[in-house]
Amino acid sequence: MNLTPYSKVLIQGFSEYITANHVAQMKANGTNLVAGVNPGCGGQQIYGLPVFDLVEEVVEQFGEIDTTIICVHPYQVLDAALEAIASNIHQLIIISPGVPPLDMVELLRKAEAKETLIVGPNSPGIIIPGKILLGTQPSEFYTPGTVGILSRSTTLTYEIARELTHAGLGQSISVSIGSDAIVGSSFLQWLQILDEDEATKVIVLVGQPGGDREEAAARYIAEAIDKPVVAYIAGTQAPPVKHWRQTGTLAAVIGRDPDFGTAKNKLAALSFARVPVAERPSQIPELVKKALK
Amino acid sequence: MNLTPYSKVLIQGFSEYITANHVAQMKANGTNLVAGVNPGCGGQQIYGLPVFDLVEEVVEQFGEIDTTIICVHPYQVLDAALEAIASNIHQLIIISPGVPPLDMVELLRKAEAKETLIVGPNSPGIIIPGKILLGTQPSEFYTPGTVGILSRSTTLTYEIARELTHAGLGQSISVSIGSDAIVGSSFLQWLQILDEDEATKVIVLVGQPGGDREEAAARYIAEAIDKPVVAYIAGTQAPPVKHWRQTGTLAAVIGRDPDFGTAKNKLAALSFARVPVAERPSQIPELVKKALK
Amino acid sequence: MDLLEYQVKEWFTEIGIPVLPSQRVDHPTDLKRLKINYPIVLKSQVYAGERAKAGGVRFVETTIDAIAAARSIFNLPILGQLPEVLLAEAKYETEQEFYLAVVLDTAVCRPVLLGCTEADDINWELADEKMQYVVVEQEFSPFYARRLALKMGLQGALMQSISTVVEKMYQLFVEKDLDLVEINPLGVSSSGQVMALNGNVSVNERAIGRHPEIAETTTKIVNRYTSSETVRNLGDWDVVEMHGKIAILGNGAGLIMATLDLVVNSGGKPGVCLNLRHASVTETSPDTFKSRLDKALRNMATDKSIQVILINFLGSISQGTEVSEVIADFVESGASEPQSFLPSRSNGGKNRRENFPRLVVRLAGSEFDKARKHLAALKTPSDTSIVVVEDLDEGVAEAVRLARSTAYRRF
Amino acid sequence: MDLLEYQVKEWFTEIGIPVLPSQRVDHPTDLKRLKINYPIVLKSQVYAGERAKAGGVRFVETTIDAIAAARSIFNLPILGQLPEVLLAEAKYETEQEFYLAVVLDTAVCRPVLLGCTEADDINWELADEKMQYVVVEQEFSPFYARRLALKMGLQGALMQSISTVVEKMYQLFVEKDLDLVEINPLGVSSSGQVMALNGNVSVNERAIGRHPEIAETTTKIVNRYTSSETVRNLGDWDVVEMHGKIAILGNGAGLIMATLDLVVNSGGKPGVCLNLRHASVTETSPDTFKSRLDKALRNMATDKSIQVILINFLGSISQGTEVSEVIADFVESGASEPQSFLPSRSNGGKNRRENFPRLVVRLAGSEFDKARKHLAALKTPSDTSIVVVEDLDEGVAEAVRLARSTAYRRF
Repeated sequence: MNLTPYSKVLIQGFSEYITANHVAQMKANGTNLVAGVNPGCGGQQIYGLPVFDLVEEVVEQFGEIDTTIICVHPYQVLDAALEAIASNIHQLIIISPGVPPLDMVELLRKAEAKETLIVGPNSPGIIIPGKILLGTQPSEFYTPGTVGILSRSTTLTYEIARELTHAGLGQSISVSIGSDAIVGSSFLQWLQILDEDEATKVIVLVGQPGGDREEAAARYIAEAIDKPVVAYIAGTQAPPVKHWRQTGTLAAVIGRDPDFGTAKNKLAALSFARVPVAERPSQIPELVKKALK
Repeated sequence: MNLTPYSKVLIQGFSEYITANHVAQMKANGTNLVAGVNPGCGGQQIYGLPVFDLVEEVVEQFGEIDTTIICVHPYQVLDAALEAIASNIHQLIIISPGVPPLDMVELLRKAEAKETLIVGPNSPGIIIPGKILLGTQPSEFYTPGTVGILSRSTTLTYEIARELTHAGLGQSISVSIGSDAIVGSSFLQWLQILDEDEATKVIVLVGQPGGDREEAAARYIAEAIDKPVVAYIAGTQAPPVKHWRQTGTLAAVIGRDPDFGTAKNKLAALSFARVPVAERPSQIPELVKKALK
Repeated sequence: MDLLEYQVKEWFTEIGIPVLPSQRVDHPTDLKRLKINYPIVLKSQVYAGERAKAGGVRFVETTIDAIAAARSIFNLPILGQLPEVLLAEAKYETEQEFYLAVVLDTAVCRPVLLGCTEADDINWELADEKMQYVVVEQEFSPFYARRLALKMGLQGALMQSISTVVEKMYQLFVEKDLDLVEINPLGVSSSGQVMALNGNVSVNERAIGRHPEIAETTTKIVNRYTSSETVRNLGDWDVVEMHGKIAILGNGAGLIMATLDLVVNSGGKPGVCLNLRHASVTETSPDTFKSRLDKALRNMATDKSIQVILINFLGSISQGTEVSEVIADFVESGASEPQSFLPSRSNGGKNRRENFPRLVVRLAGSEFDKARKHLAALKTPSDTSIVVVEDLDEGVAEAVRLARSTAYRRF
Repeated sequence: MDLLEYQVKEWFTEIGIPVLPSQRVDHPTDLKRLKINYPIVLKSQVYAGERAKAGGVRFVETTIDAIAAARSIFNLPILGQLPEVLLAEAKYETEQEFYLAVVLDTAVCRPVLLGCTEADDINWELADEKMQYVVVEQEFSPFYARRLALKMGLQGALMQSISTVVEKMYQLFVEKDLDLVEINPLGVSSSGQVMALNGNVSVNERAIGRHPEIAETTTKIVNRYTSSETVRNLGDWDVVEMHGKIAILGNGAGLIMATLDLVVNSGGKPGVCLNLRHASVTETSPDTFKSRLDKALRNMATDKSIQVILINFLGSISQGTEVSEVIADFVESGASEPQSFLPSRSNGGKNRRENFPRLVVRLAGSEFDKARKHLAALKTPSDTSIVVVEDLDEGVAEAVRLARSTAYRRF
């Protein structure tokens, strides 16, 4: 992970997933945005950034790029990501939602072989309040501090940051791994990173129905995480999704556990791992304070 | 390269490209053939070898395999090779001719990423006389010695070995990189290996029309090879192939050199690199003896 | 999004998976022009897995019997669905029946091959013992399929013919961007010939945009699980369908669910919950946040059970500043032109003003500073003001209070 | 193996590369049923690149002119080929013309994208300065195509439309296992619209076996470069066609070429040189070494210019021990049943014995020990013995000597 303010950052694609405001916020938060890539627009300026047709042109002009923020059309994400990897960029944050899952499978095979970190797709990215913003997280809800937020939602993540900030609890980092069915980095990877991160004293894990990421995280917390963790799961009252296939994992097929993917299942796993769970976002600061004692 | 008699060797596929005689010869020459893989024939014995359905079953039973000799139908070579790579086999010798070139492109991309040596396709493999035979080279024409033969032909390679043996010149190794348009290992790689090989005192390079492998080898010999090299190019009197496309390399397209791929071109390159060239196979021993002085 | 059996079998044929000779039957009299030899089996083309038990599958030996059976199947609803089409298929003598599938596993982020030497009535409780699987770690190659067949305990020619079928299933899976392709059962005859007797295919909805040929097949299927017209009108939007009085609109699925939980936990009953997302996802609906908000509000207003609309927006919306305009337009058009958003169900003469839902708008973030002021000043057609708050708990409490206290009933 | 322009354009259409409306013309009168508007261009469907200069391309404005032009093109041989088909195509106004290609580079073992902003009359001597290329190092992704378009100096919308065409060319290249796909020229109109005006496709011969649809198209093409019937009868075998008296048969291309060189350098003239290989390569011809040897011998015996057949086998042949049997059969059938291997050209009454070619057989390796003895004892129909040797130089010397000394002429 290279998340220092000096690391060089690129934006690929200027679709509706990223606005002038997002770009301005990134700059205001210390991100060293050097350029944008938008095929066919080489030579233009977009949101104050010089725009190129190819990633390799940016590398040629500015030297090695650390992180790229991908906002192209979902069907072009695979191409943009492969282009970034071919230009030796090792951190990819994919903002675009709705990438076809088999494109992600192909990308992840490649990324694993090339030791590339993929955050997203359908992720607002990463913020280290006061230091760097990689993505579209609204910095106004954040303030520097010691709480690490780990989530796969977008606005729900901001909601929780806002509650923490209002309660006087700043954040060391906030990461959303993305809310698509298949995403790059996992809760497990980030739990490990936050466990080792000196600035982080307590971790808030935010979950929602679908898949079994929260269950896997709960098991990992019990086994390997030393720092205190507080959780919140949205959707405890939501009706179950109708088809197991929509959450399509092997566990959902074999065994066909009727509770697979439900908030209920996630709450049970967290309880088993002795992770305190907030009933509502506004209850999180209270639990965090308790954990910090 | 692991070419010791103790290294474990597997055969994938029992097509017409490999006979009982070939298998017997390999065994007689010290090759540690442990098993064969032929899907659908698991549990049988072929040519005295236990046969399995999958490569991974062989690895499970015999431990890590060093080399596999692939003799499946040309259209199944890619699958067999990927299966071998997935089972961590790092030396693949492909006997089968006629593999579709785009399958080879795919395989080579994978092999490069996994640091796997591919010899062939359309290659009779490697022999170190008296030590190991990996492939279908007929050992009767060989005798241990200090001449390294490097070729992309099959029977022409044996012809030259036979001439050397008759002249009392034994061989340290003989490798045919394969006569298909796209092959794995190159003359350059093998020139380097033979240059470093202590048993080899002189290298005989055997070429034929098509492509520009011999030209590249000539340049490399002039630049980087310390040991003496003697060459022979077949096809100096053969009519030129009609289409540059059949030799389809970039050099053949750009520039469209009318001599591209011809024996004439190869002879010129070797002459430029001051490599002595034999006029006929039977003249090679004479040149080798001169080089050894 | 699932296909019907006869569509699945058309795909199987194209890709080379063996299926029996069959014929689509749109009307019982089609059976008079049958090109398959009797005995045949007639199958109701519905999405329910239980159709055989429900009587949707019948074996017949003559044309007369076939027509009678077809008439009864056309009139037999299965899990609420009446078939539009039947499939007439040759009969097949099987010695064994297998289950085969390729499914995308979102936990390992890879496709998984599944196989079992039991089929049809798989006891899924015990399936983890009998079901074999292979994760397709790297690019697929046929050896993954052989690995599955061997794990299933097969050998020799049968091992190879099963792995060939799995290969073709995988090819279909990738070509068509599927979430699932399943053969259940795969029949094996006494001579070892294999035949896909029934199959399921689930198309990934996000990839349909790049498969025009599939988009055509599936347009009919989209709405089959929704009961309310309001939800149907929203097409492939991100909707949770519930039946309470409080509709919820938000940007982001997690936030919508958190809001829904809060409403329930505060004693309220959520109605339709709609995610307007942050931006448009698919090319097939090139819309904007603004247009989605407008459409959503007008749709909800047609649902008479909705008494309160709770809007919860926070963070970055590309057209954040225009949110208040859209809401203002909605409120004004409700006041002046009641017909405009009630095209079909309006009962003309009534005074719509009293039936206008109450609005609770929670807006968090500096982007909404102007919008908050603007909205707080508006009046709805029923002459009530719009409740504008910044805090989520407060917004939920207001919505629940309003839903409880609304004395009127909307008609 | 190359396709004709009209076949190439069918493929372009399928894959989505823009081509002009066109129609295949099998006969001049087809032009009466033309569905394209005049003016049109009529193009001879031959394999020669130079057909425009040779008069094989004509612009016409009316049906009468078109029919007359078609008649003359149908009768105009270009590089020895008469067209079986013409292509009638709409006319297109271009502002610029580009060259685009995807070719398999056997030196770097990768496909290469090629592009040039000149077309048609590319000066290939200077092309390495103007021709741009991109090696497709890893799996193709559209950014490789954009890289080419940028290298060609294009930008904006034109850069994107060119890269889209290259993407589709690459897709075709992979789907059909091609060695080359070329658009020359690609026309660009004043509005920036692109159009493939002419195209070449070269199919890889080794991959045809897995493309049944291509195999059909190409069966006609196989033999177009061969002039002798003997060679044509051998279909897609590994043949070098020369016109001397000494036919060469061997196992392995390199060895055949070495033998050919030796024959020439010893003052002999090689005739057909045929590689029997070691084993069968393609599924389309599931034959054995033995059957290939048999067929080759019988074919060569029909070629009256061949006076000596020099057979050179060494090393491992799966059916090595049967080589002498096949040769013996050949010799015997020549003696007793002259018709058997001369089906069409035999002039019945003649005594074939005198016309039987001399045989020099070089067999090296212990595998052939038995064969050597067996063959040395045989007599050919012309009552001469078969020369059997172990050494290559000796075999060549014998063959050259025999070709020189044969007093008879075969008829």
